Amino acid sequence: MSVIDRATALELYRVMRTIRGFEERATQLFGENKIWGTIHSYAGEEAIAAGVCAHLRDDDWITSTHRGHGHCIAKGADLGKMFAELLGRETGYCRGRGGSMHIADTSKGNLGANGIVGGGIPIATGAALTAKQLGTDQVAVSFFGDGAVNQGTFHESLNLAAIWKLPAVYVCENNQYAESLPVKRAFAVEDIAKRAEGYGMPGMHVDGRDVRAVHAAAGEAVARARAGKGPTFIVADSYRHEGHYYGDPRKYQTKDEIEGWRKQFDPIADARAWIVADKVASAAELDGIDREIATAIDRSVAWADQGPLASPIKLPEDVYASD
Amino acid sequence: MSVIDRATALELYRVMRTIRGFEERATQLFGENKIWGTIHSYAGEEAIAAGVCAHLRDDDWITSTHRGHGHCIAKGADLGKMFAELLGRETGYCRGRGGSMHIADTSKGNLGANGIVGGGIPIATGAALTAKQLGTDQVAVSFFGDGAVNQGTFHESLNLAAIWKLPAVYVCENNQYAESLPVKRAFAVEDIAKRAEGYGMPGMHVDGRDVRAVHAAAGEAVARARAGKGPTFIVADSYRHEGHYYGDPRKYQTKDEIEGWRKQFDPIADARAWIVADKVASAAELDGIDREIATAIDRSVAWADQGPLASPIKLPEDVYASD
Amino acid sequence: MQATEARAPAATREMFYNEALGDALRLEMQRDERVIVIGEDIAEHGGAFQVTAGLLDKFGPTRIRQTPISEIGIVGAAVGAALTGLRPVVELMYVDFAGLAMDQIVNQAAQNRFMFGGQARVPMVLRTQGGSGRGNAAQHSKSLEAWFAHIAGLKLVMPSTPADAKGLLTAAIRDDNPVIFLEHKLLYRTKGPVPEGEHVVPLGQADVKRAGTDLTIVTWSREVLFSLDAAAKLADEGIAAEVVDVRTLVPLDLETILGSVRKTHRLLVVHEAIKRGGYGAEIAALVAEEAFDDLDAAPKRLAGLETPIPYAQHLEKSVVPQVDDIVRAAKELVG
Amino acid sequence: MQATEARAPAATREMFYNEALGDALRLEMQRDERVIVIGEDIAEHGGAFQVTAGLLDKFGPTRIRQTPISEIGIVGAAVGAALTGLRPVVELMYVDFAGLAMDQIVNQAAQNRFMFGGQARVPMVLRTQGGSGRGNAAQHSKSLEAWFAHIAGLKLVMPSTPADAKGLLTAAIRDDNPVIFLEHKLLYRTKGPVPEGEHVVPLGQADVKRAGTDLTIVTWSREVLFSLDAAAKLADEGIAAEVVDVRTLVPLDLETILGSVRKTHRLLVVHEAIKRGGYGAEIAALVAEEAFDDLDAAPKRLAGLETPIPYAQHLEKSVVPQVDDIVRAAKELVG
Ligand SMILES: Cc1ncc(C[n+]2csc(CCOP(=O)(O)OP(=O)(O)O)c2C)c(N)n1
Ligand SMILES: Cc1ncc(C[n+]2csc(CCOP(=O)(O)OP(=O)(O)O)c2C)c(N)n1
Ligand SMILES: [Mg+2]
Ligand SMILES: [Mg+2]
Repeated sequence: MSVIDRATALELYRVMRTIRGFEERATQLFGENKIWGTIHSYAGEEAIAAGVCAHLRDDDWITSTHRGHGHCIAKGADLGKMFAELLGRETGYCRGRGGSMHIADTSKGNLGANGIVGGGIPIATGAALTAKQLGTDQVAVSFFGDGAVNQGTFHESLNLAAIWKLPAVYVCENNQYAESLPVKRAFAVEDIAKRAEGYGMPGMHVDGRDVRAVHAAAGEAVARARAGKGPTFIVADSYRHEGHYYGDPRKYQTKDEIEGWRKQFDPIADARAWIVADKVASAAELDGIDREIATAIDRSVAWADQGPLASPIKLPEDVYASD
Repeated sequence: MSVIDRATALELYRVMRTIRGFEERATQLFGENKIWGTIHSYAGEEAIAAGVCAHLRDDDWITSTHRGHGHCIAKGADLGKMFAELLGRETGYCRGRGGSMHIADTSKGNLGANGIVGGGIPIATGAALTAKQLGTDQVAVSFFGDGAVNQGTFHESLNLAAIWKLPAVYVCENNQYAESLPVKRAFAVEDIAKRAEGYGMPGMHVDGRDVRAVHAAAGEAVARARAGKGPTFIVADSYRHEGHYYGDPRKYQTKDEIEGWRKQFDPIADARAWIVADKVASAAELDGIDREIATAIDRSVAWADQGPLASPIKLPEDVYASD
Repeated sequence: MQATEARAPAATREMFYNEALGDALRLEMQRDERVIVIGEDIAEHGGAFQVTAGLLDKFGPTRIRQTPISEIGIVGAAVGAALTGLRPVVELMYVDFAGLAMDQIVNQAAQNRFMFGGQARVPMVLRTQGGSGRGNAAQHSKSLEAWFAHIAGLKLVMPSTPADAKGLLTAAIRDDNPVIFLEHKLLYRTKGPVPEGEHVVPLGQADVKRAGTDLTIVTWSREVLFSLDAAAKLADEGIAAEVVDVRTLVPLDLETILGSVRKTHRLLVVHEAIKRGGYGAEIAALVAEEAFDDLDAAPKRLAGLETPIPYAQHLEKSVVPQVDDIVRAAKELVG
Repeated sequence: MQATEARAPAATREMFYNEALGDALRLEMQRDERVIVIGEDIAEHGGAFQVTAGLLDKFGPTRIRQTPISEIGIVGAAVGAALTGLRPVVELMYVDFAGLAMDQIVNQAAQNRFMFGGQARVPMVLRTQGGSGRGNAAQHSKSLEAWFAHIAGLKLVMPSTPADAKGLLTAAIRDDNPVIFLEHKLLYRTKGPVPEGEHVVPLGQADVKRAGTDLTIVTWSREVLFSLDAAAKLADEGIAAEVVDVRTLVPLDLETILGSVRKTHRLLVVHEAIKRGGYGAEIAALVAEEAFDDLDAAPKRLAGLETPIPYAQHLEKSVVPQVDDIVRAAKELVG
């Protein structure tokens, strides 16, 4: 495992903590009926978005999923505009048209959350094609869940990227479930990363709880892509702390399983532990970061909350681009 | 390689020879403008359909492709009704509604040729599900080309069959091309059969020129399926003697390539050679079979040709089944 | 013709729309072991809208067959199963995902029988749900009935009440053709009396949900409820609207529609799907063709705006006909 | 309004429809290096209908990017490429295969801009072809324009002549929105004069291909040629039919249609797609809504029968409007 310097370690911690804080606040707002629709919490999976996006520039691209807040934050989004979107404000990233499942931030290369499982995979592939075609060294990363791996889009995209040697990284967040379906019932193969071989591309399998492991693997994959050596498939094992969506009765899980995993599987607690143990930073410093984040979230929500409601007046004009 | 008894050897030879004869005659009729639409010749690939279908009962199912005449014949279809279909007659398998790309013979378990590349793969999977659900020992075989392997349907179907342990056999006829695209440009993986591992199912790779090799591999796979041990993926290397379709200018191939392969790759000439060399039967006996087949084809065409043209009158009534 | 139930059932019970659907599934699965349900999250979770709740315990995991997220694989497997002797009912979680499976729905399920010259039957039901109103935004809120209506070989059902939901689903399962069965996400928690035990509403019969003389509102799915509310408001203003719930879009009960228009001389078609190319165009065009001389005013359509469905609640409502929009349109038509 | 070409080109040359399309591709690829073509068999083979013939030699295999048979992967890659700076033109071999890729077309390409609150543009063209007449049977002969017309966020073009094909494809490539460009397999080998060099026909302008006073025939794609033939026959019998080629179905040039109907007072919509839920319903409904009092007869539609397209030549013709069918329908309407 590559050694992570202090700045990187703290940045990874900060990103993970921000994601967790965002999800906690979003969940709270949802519970207060201030958020409409559906939200899917990324809590528990923060190490993946943080570890991967640490290698990306603003002009690199990502595609995200229905569980997209984490990727969005890790790619540098503004928290206020994210909250504003959830609250249906004109000041939100999508001016209230998209909501949680469609937040995009093209200024930072985020090509959008996606409500279609597997829908972002070919789109990232196309972004990688752009980089290759225009001769830039940009990279495209697609995040998706274990469930998406059994979509045809996964298959067709990985093959295209392999034969065209595209600068793409495919990141499967294996959080053990696709809604109520446990991953064991969705696959007859033990190691999902094995599928990479069938496309003639390297497959990597990492512990998605350990941000250092994710960071190391993604570093290799992104470097490979940037150097024109082609795509990589990474499977990061993980666990979602919450239900599939806010309000999920989780009939498909036992209390024991949930509690056991939650405790055992917390990338932020883990990161805190090694940062302090390895003397990268003190607990007090981390507490300071936590407080800064809490303040930033409070401010972001306050800002979002005072934004004007999204205007319905020009909806039909938003459909087509004009010259 | 399992030893093939005389009856089986002669039956395999007969099926292959019949397919070749059918294709030659169909090609001729097409050249005479008697056949409408498009036809795709199976010449050169006969060993695959023959070798696989030899293990199937009438109540086992197959799904076929746009290049479907061979599978249809190997599954026991009536040549007259096939020709009648190509000629647009009411006496054809599909009463002139389907044509070459949609010939089905449900009485023999042939669920149809299919004009959608990869379209038959989930259908065969569903047929296998029926067998499993109703507790029969029927087997479903899906034939498809190398091109179909990069369709999402391939991926989703093989995964479903693997997790459900369905009695299915997936047979990829790798004839080196998908229309004008050489297989080398469609895959970054050397051995297509490797994809099986990603689904947790056995993959087999056979020489599709050698009907004994196909017969042996298919025997294993069908037995496995019938015994409830789950699906198998077989890749059979092959070569199509003709262009993709009748009239293909084959701009993507050189004359040398075509002539070289055609000579080198003839499963029927090969079978003749070992049948005679191993003294399974004499050349004269085989000549006799050839003559019988020629006569049967003549008779079939004559029968087909005297059938009435398909009637347009009741077309709208053919759309929905009534009770 | 008016709705004529196949049998007059003895007793009714108040049920939610999703319970009524579950009831139909349960009864048909009991009646015929070839009926199976295939889909995502239909087992322990009971389906995204709780239609299959309880069925796993009753019928076990082979008949309530939960799948990975493989829409075209699942629908294709259902086609293959239907061709070979099962009667599968597929649950596609959102109609918006149909775009992943249209090939199997259209090129295979709908056409197999015809292409094979009558050699096959494809007795399957594709249950799914559409519509806006829950803040699920553009990829989970569409109304796509127009796609299916345009395909030869499919039947198309869109029930608006719990009783119709049960009766039509029963008929759909017993039908030997592929039937697209479109529910609405905001109808699942509506309640109404539902006949107990076997209840069949034949496909192809519209239902006059409210009689009237001044204009005919032809509608389906959730807009039936909106139209009934609108008709009540209109009645207060002395306008008697007749509300025709088409229930099955294919086959369409054109007689009932024409009969109503010949009485009221005014047609308003209301649907949630966007207007351009919506099925309302077909109905308006048919009425214009078949009853031109009976019309006292131009046939009118009230339908969704030409935009994807936006997320925010107030935006969402602004692009889809609401009760007051129907009232307004009706008054314009009559006035 | 009538067709107004953006520039008046100096010279014309006789070209086949497929050559004219290839000409537009070549010129746009020369003009803008972001334009690439993606699809099956488009390289050495030159495309299933020889539209891209010669382009591989000119632009090489990265800009003429031949793909495996992965429709949703290809279309999705085009969406991603369009979002990030290329202007891809996808060739989907048959519109019948759209069912494999509809998710990317509808949920992604058409909606991304709207869902992202205007943050994105998706400048891509999906070229494909449909229609019957070559014995390709039910999975290779459909006319599916109604599916695309119903989706907010897509534009939809169906040229009938070589000149329109070139001019509209040029406009489509330059458009910043996803444009569905539907060709017809039997038009590729039709010939006509085509302006040399740059030629742009703006989207959203119908073209009156023949003027007349007795009825308006609104049509598109191959049926334009049939309608013109029918109009010539009708003229022999003293009936002056005006033939309006809509050219772009979305955006629709309703003014030109209404203008014509206000003159002729009679509307016949002709298309090859099946009638039920076809785009003809939209046009008939719009005309009935907007020009009810101008109509002297019920608006009429002549369209495909509600069956999949059969294989045999005589069957195929029997389910799709032919010249004599149009003549008959026009006479009924006028008589
Ligand atoms: C194509 C498609 N099918 C089904 C759904 C419904 N759905 C939303 S999320 C989800 C589960 C996704 O599982 P996974 O990919 O593992 O992501 P996770 O939710 O675990 O992060 C499903 C089935 C969908 N949105 N899109
Ligand atoms: C979904 C789909 N895409 C494209 C086509 C056009 N097409 C017909 S056959 C073919 C090539 C098929 O290649 P392969 O699967 O290897 O079969 P082969 O023709 O070599 O037997 C293509 C691209 C089609 N019929 N269906
Ligand atoms: Mg998951
Ligand atoms: Mg091939």
